Amino acid sequence: MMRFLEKVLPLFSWLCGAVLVAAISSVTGYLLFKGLRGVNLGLLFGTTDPVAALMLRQQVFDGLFPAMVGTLSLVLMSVGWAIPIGIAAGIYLAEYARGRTKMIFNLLFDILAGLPSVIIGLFGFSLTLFLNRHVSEALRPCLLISSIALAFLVLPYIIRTTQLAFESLPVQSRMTARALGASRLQNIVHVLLPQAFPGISSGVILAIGRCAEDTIVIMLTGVVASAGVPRSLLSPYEALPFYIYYISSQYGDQQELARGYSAAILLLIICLFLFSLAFLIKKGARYRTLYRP
Amino acid sequence: MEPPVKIRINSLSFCYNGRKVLRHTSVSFSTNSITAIVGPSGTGKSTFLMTLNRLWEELPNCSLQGTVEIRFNGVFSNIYEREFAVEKLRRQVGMVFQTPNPLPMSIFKNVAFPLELAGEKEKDFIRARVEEALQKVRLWDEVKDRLSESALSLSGGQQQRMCIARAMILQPEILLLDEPTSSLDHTGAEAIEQLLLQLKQNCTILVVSHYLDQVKRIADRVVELRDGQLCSR
Amino acid sequence: MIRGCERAVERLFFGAAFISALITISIFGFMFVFGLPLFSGGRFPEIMTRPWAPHLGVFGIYPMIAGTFAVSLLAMVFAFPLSMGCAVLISVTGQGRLSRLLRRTVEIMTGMPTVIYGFVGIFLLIPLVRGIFGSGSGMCVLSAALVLAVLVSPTMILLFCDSFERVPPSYGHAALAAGATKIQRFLHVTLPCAGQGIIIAFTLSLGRAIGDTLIALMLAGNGVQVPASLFDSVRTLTAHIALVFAADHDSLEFRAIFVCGMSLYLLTAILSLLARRAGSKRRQQ
Amino acid sequence: MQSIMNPLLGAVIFSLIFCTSAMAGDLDSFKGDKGELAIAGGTAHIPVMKEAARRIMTANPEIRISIAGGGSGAGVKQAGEGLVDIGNSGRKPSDEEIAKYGLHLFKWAIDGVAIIVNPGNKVRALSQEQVKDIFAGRISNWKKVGGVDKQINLYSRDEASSTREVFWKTALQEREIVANVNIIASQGAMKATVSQDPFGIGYISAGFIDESVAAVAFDGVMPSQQTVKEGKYAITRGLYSNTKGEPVGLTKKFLEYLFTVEGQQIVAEQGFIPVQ
Repeated sequence: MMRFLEKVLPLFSWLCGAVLVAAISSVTGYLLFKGLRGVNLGLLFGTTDPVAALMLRQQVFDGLFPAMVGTLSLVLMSVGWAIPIGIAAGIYLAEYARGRTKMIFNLLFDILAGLPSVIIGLFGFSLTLFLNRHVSEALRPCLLISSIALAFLVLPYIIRTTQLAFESLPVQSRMTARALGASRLQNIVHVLLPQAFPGISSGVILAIGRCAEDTIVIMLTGVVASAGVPRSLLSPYEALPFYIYYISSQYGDQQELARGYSAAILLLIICLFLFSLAFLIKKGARYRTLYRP
Repeated sequence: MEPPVKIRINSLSFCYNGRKVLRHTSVSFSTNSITAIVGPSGTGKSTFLMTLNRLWEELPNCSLQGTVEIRFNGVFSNIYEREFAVEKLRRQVGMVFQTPNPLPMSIFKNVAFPLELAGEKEKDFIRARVEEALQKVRLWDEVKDRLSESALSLSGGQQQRMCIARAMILQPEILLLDEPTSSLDHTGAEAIEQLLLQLKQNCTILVVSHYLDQVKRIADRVVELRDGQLCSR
Repeated sequence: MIRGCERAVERLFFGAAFISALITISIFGFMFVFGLPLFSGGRFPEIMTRPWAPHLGVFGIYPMIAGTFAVSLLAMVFAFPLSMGCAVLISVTGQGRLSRLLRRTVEIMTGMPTVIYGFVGIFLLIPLVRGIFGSGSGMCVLSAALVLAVLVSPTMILLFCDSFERVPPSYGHAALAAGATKIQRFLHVTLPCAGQGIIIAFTLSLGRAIGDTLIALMLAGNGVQVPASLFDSVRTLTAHIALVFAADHDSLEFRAIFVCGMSLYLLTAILSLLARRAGSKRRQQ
Repeated sequence: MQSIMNPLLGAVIFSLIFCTSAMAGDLDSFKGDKGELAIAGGTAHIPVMKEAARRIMTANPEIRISIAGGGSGAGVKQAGEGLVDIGNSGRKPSDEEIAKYGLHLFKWAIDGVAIIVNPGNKVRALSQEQVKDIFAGRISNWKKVGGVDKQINLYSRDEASSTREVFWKTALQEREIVANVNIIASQGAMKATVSQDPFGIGYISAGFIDESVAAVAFDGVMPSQQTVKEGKYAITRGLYSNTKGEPVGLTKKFLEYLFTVEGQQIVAEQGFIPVQ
């Protein structure tokens, strides 16, 4: 049996590598083949004048501009919620929590990290219902609700990268400043945080990427097919990944479908750029974060 | 005349990772002297040093009973008393580790760091004290032109001397050293020995060491850690 | 003064961790409270075992549970050997530049947006599956599982590689010194020692496959039935939530998706716990 | 239910009769207005809503109109819950829903539900019995209804769809739909799917039919604007917009706009039968 395995393993591994590379290149190749021609300024602004659209003087009806603005504001807001809470929680876990407390927090954050996005979306949706009924009629599925729900989704990423960045600092560098009379907080602020910074920032970038690509959470909490550039936190909005999903199921004609392909290329570029950046800063950041054993 | 006692340890027990490092041991150390602590490796000499500045509290799975009294301004106080501020203690009890541990900052910032932690803001004062400390460890001439370079660019011996300067900048009354020369070559080690002899003028020094000849050269007194007890040799 | 500040900041940090933990718990709380009307009167077993027929007043989620397992397990059947092969290629059989290149590709693949896999799946894979296998619409267990396998593989590969690297090199040196080839060293030393790591990778990837919504929603057909073949249209728990969440908020139909949510929550939580247990076992070794 | 909207309709008709210079004037009512309007629900309504919103927002950029799908069920419920201002439905909301939420209904178009197949499929006519048998799974091969020897791939809509409800009630006479049917979440998706599946059969709003799919005659009648209008085609329904309580402000103006000459023209352009 082992003999056979020894013989077959190299061939098998090469085969698997080939299959994987074939799969990924057919996905990207197909997208590029179908949509590259459509990637131009008209994709973003349609027939509207780009300058007028950027100044928000004119609305764009047949371009991706509103979706891009929607995705951008969504990302900024959700990461804005998640960063302070996530980093603080990560520091608490790495530097303060001990024993049973730490165990329970670790356990809960493992669970949070593993929750399917549709559950976070459903939670956001039922939260909206709850608030709409008991707090204010004005609260409807909107940018604000989506960003909060998305913040829940990426919170474990930021907590885990922060925690990991702190915990993997050598014991010695932790003790040095303490031996010199630094308080716990001084040690964190002056010594540990600067050293943990690359790890944390790669986590933040991963969180941005995750916010930019998520479709399900926003689908349940406020993204719509057509809304223009969002004017307020309480208004519905468009988003790039949802646009792609929407086109894939609702396209009316070939022209619209072609725009879907181009939008997919755009999203692909954005996400791959973010992930390469995160990997450049910290190798292996993503899988160790999400799946911290 | 016997110099006055600086550190008084009473029935101290210390447990680390389930292992009893100290068992109801009592010992005292006199002011402005060098005491060498020797003993087989793995008996917990380093962790013993940490009981004197409470640094063990940063390690997991440790427990301690007994008292450690240190004389500050002529009065003995138990450093494990509730109201004793641990940061203040550590500013009075300097510590140098086995391997040089510069922080990832400039040389100047490294040495000035404890002062800044203590809340010192006067720039000129800091500058003067950094120079003084570096002079004391005889590093000033070597680094005075490159104070803003990273401390990591120094050689091992230089790094260790810088670490001593850093530990000395608050002018502690006690200095703990954990095999300070073990990662250095012969010349580096000799420079540090010289330095210690000079520092003992106004500092109580405890040094963990492996090298018997080194111990003979510098120590006023040798204490052995064996079976959880500290006894003079 | 400084003491007080120190204490206050620690409280603040604790507060942040506490809020995050509270979110985790309250998500479950919401699922439970909203799903409550379906639990009263001992209807729980009924929900888990009956079919879904809202017009007849039957709100069982059994077909969706079966669908979830069919799609995710089949995806794992594809993904596990594929990932193992690629991981071996990266850490054992591949050489220098090529293995680095493959690793980089895999790392970047972890960042592919799910919706893009779904999009390409609809227009490239579905017609292909329909064409090759002749019958059916192409939207089926097989299509969803294939795409899902590509989706979860990169993470699984990296986790495998990680678990191989964790095996102390001295073990491998011992084998090599005894005259073993690189492949023998891998099969006889590395692989047995990486056991817990492989379990971790498998459980976490399975959790991801179960939790994925978009691929199943776009490619599995969403038919409510217990699949009898690879070419049957199925609906997963996740897709069911996405399809039904717009129903009347007081109806049992709407309540039923919270039962789905709760089942998913428990399922993924159990997988996370299993992975954690394997992790602590590995640390003990 | 017409009685609820009588005053409004009356006003609209009145203005239609006396307003001869219609086109430019229909958007005048939005002048100086600002605010947001959220619309959700039936996917058949989306093209009309989009076009109307586009014209209104071009004329007055201060107005924001967002349009989401979700299906008729979602439209009725979300409007009733106050989550959106206008909830669209491809069926008349039930008396129970109207009473519960205090809905006001506005039926601005009539639509047929057409059975569609891939243009490559030769089958162009089915009887009601055949349709029932196909969707019940008793006929599972195109050969039995005059096509090629291939399995029939069934496509149906999700539970929140009113197209499904109308189709199920009228065409299938509330018979069982077989379990292995594929579920599609919107009109557009249905068209897209059937246009790609040479052996598929599904049903969509007649307004959505174009050259990418082929309509099938139902009991001998082809679905078209003409046959729907004349009542010859059997599977028809109204397209409704619903509000919770009496519509006011922007909501009211938007609904009024749908009943103007320009609004009804949009309805016709998108392939539906205007009510006027």
